[in-house]
Amino acid sequence: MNIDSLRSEVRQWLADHWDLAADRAEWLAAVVDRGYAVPRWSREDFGLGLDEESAEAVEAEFRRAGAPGSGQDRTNLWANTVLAYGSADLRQRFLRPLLLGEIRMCLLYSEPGAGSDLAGLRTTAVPDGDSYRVDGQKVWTSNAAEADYGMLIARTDPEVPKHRGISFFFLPMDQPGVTVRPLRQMTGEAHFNEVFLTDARVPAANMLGEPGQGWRVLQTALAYERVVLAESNRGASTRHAKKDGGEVDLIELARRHGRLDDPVVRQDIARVLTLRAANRWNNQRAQAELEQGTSSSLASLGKLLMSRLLHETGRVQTAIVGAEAMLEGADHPDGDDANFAAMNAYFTSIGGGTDQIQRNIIGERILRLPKEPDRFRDVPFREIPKSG
Amino acid sequence: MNIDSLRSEVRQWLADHWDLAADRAEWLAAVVDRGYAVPRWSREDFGLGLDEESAEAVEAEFRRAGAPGSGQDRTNLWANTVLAYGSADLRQRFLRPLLLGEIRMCLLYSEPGAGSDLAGLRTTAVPDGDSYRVDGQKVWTSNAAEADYGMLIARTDPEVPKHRGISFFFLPMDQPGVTVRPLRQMTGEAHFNEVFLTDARVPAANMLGEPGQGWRVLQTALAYERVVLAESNRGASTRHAKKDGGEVDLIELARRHGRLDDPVVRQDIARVLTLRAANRWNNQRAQAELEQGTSSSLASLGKLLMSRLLHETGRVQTAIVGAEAMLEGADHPDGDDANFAAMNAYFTSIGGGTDQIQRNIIGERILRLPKEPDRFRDVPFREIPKSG
Amino acid sequence: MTFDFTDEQRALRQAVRELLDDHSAEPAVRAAAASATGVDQDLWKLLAEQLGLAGLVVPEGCGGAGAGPVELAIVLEEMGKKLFCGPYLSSSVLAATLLTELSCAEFLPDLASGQRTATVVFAQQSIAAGEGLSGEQRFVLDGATADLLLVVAGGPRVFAVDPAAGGVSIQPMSTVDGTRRLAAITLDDVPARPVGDPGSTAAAVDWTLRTGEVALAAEQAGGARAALDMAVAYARARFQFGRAIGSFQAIKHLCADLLVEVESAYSTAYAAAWALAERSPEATALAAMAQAFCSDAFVRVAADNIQIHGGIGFTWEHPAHLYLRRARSSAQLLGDAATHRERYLSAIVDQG
Amino acid sequence: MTFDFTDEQRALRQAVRELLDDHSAEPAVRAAAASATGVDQDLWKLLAEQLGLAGLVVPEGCGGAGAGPVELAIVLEEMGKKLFCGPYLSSSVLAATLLTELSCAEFLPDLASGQRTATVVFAQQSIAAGEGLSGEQRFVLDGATADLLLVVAGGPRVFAVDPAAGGVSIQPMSTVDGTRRLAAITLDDVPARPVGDPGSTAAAVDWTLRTGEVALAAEQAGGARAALDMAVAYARARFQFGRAIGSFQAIKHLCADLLVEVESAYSTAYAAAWALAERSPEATALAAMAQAFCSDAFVRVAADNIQIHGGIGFTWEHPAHLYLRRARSSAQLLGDAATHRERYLSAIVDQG
Repeated sequence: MNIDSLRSEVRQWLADHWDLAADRAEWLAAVVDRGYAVPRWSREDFGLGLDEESAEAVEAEFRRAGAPGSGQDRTNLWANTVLAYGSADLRQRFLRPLLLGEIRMCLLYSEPGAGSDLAGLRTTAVPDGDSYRVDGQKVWTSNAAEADYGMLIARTDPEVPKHRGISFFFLPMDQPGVTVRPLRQMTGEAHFNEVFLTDARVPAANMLGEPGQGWRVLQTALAYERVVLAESNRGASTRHAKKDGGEVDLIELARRHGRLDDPVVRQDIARVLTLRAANRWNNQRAQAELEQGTSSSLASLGKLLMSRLLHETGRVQTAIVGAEAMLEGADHPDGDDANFAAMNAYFTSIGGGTDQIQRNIIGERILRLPKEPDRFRDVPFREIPKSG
Repeated sequence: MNIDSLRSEVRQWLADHWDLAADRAEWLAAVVDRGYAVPRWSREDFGLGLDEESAEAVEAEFRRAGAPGSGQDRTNLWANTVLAYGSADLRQRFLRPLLLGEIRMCLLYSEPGAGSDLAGLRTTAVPDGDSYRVDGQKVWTSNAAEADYGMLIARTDPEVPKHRGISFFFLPMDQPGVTVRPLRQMTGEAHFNEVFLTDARVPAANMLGEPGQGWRVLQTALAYERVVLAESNRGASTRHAKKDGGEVDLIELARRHGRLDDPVVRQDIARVLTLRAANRWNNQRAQAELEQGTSSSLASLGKLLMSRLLHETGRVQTAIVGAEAMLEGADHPDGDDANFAAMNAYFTSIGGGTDQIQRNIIGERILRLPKEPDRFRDVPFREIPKSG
Repeated sequence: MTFDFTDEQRALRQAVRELLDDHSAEPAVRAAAASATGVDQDLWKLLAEQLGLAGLVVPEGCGGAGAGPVELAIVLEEMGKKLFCGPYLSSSVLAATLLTELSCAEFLPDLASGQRTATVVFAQQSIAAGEGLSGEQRFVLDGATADLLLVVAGGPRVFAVDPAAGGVSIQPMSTVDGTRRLAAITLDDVPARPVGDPGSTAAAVDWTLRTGEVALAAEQAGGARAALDMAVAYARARFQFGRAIGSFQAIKHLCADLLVEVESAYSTAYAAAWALAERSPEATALAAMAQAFCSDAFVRVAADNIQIHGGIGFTWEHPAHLYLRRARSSAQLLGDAATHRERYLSAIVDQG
Repeated sequence: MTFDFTDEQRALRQAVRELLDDHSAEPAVRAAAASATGVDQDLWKLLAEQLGLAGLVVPEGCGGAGAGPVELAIVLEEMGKKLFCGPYLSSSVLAATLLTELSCAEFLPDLASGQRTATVVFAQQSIAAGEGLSGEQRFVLDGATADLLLVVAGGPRVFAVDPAAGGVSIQPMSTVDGTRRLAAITLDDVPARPVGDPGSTAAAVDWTLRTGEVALAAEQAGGARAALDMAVAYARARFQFGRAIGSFQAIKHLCADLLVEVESAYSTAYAAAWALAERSPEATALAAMAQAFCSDAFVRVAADNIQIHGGIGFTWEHPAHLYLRRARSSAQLLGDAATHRERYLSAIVDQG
């Protein structure tokens, strides 16, 4: 089928079925059954086996209609991971419910002792009959309290080098061994949780990939997560949503505070607006390169530049509002915003890989500078020095 | 003898002997013979065996009178190194002439391949009868063309770890194996030289310390060099001497260029003047701590702050003079100064240990942060990877 | 300036440090910050009664220690390190200095003993001097807890106002830094007693502000030092990739740069304190310079401390953000860094 | 804006790159920089005759290629990478654009063929329009080598002046960047021919300046890219402590930050070029933004390139300083970054 007729077909189907008032579950079921949820996947896996261009056309029609549910073969982190590494049994049990949004998920990756060095994780999973016994602590988990399952990485073999002793599981969250505690951020918000795993259990059948292959599974999952992040490209917080795509209007802010005539403030504002524009254009270029199939080095820069932009924005907001930056709360929205911006910028410069780790990645993967020598590459995890 | 009578004695001696019009060589001979050149040294070594406080009193009287030649036990890098590590023969041959300034010296330390990693030097000294044969290249040598001897570090054993295979020599410069070529800096000036050593010879008797002990000798020499630098605390160039202790008067410059009313320029100037003041006060504190015998961590910071100050000064001079910063030469002194300042700042941020090395030192020696693991600590020099 | 302390000054620092180590540890600070008033009353009592710090700069004749700006800087630096919670800056620095400069003996003994506290309401622009005072002033330091308001009205003239008097309305402002409290004060035809000689008021107010700037600068320098110490300790103890993170240049070099900031902040603060102590003609310029530099330095160090800590530094439970909040609030309290830099430059340009 | 080039644009870049790789290597640049005129005449001929670049933006009817700002940016970016020496910016960009915008066909064929070069003397403030022109203008780009001076006098009006005419005095200025020449031009009652329609002159001059800003921004972006490439290559090849210095975070992280600068400079330059090509209402703002950002970025990258090189980068023999000189000179050529940032902000504030 050529693209144009595919396009008309999808358009017609949407015209026949899509209704803003439709029940979401029913609608998603219809999309999944029709194959539009994952058009690139094979027909055995709820897809249509379409090539990229055709699949893009299907997604475009859904976007045009404002209908959700398509393109999950790009954006559904959970389903993609199951498809890539799940056994036939796991695919059977999880794929369709994940596409329908019936199973809620969370990520059990980071640990208090394993942040930048994620592979240094210390949560253990020890075989015990048909299941594994899991002990350890995870952190920075969103939606932990609501999730049915967590994508868990845990150490199954401490006697091999750290990357090789990790396995990847779908851990049931609703069990006595799992305790969730909200984690309050320095901004006062609580978007994340700590998850304590004490004699928690996960069936051996819920392992994705082979034992010790978990790091590779994780890389796939992380790649899909980056796609999701790029799609949404939004901060963690909705508390301080701004007009104009979430960006504070510094000119208006300066005008309101009588600072728009201050030459120093004007230089500051111009710098921030320039960084914003550069970041936007860099992202456009990255998008264009990705669409042409050129691997884009620009995509990796975005997070670093965004971090700089957010910190700089917080600084300039503070400079503009002056004394009001000592205040917070709804009575002082501009001061509150300035403080939130300045503090929440660390969400980006630390979360999802610190700026420092990001510079390593850019230096090594894009600029091809050599890695630092790693003395522990071939050392069993058990023997690697750890925090006291 | 108590300090006061020592003081009177020196004062009287100076009154009797010091004459601004005196021949410098004769004067120095008199100072050396009297023991005032190196009052802390023992009487066998031209000194008076004085304690620190008494020696300081001698120096103070010389300073009062404006007479040179005293305190060389602190400031004469060459003589101190010979005293600390020279054999009886070397002390006999070199000490007195060095105190009299009869022997001119230069430093043969850095190499094109050994800058930050000075211990990675590749110049070799191979025993050959009563002497060593020296081959290699040195760089950043001041006064190489005028010098009688060079303090040379060279590798005498490539089969041991790098710090342990180095020896320290007084190399005669006036010989066919030594070729000196002026090295032009990016500013256009030429204060330094490259020194090519091709089958150069140094008597084995001219070695300071034992074979393989050169790194330790060097540390002593470098410590004295730092004292000298702290005494002089002057840049490499006299071409662009400024009033007020070599510091450009930014306020006057801004006034002259009609920029003193520009709020952005005013912030810039205030920042630079603050850094200058902070640097001055930090140095005062360091001096006070040293005088109290407390080891000063502040001294190490000075070079890093000076580097930042010089770069920042160059930037602000440029901002002030504007278009004239495109020009150089005597017809455009302010533009010329701005360019020289901006470029010559690298003399400080690179020379004598780059800012990066300086931050390592501060991090490790003052803040007690751990060193980076060095894979090659125990590896023979021959096996260490080197630049292509 | 030798940056050399007397034995008495060293002993003072030691005493303050010991008291605060015992009584201003993180739980105490968090409790004060979360309390209604932001004041740790027990600590205030100890400080006043045990060390006599409330009257540090109050003349001996009024029950104080008659100390000067250098002693003040020492105390504030130590307080800054521990995020001390209490009306020291408002009452023992600003109010005590103002009353002392105005040669007003009436309130000083009570301030010196710490039994009462006062704050200065700098309201030259917003409140006119007259029989009854009227007007509004926001951002009054410790305005909601002070027992006495010293209102600097236009003129300038200083008036003593009883916060409980009719026509006085005091509204606490919600501060981002719970350890530093501000209030909005509204006066509606409040009867007020003039304080001090009108002829010396302008100079007294000016000197009070300079003293406040230097005291705050010292506090900021102390806060910056503590934040750096925290960062360095973590960089030594935290292992990733089998190494202490402080062995990585990304962290090590950042810490080295921060040390330059911290030491320079200390230098500027104490240089200004000595200038003030000597009533040097440079004092005004140096106070502004110190206030600008220390504001930036503390904000930078407190902020980078969070980055060095990574995820844990982004949590509410970790104390890193307490220092950032204090740093951000201090950087605005007496005017922002750019304003002080401009004041500094104006001062030295005028001096020629 | 898609940042997507046509096949023709790609081919143009490739052709320029190959020519400059062959003829604008370091020795050629050093020779030109040390020469009397600063111009590599052989390269200029090749560029004009072989690639027709002298007439890139000259209308086809006047012997040019009729190309636009994006093509110009491509050419300038490649020239910036190789520190191209010649009157391209003065003659092929500024003069050609001005004459084109003034619809003045008279000189364009000669400029397009490269047989003659011209420069624009922006002298609105210093030279009054009249029968005979008198006044002085400094910092005239390639003023000492141009065959034709287009003097923008107050009004503005544009006059064609023969540099060999009586009353014209041209003094080369000693530039810190030998690859970029400037002259001081003095006119003493010089007979001059007005060029173009007075009614369209202001707009033409304005457009010429915007085009120059974008062309220069692209050149700076190219220079920054080349300086970073040099730094990265050295960081890979230079070993100290048994490791490539680029494996140390101090160098690696610096390079990563510089890459952000370089890519962002490219983005701002081409965004402005596209805006110009589309005659977008944003063009003025974006040209100013690009000029400000690219000035800072090139200076920063060229400067850090020297630091990354260490000692060897501080020598005259090493090419690193050639890029720093070019960067510093470019950052002032059409006004400094702060001025352009202010122009940018004014433009968008005015637009609302």
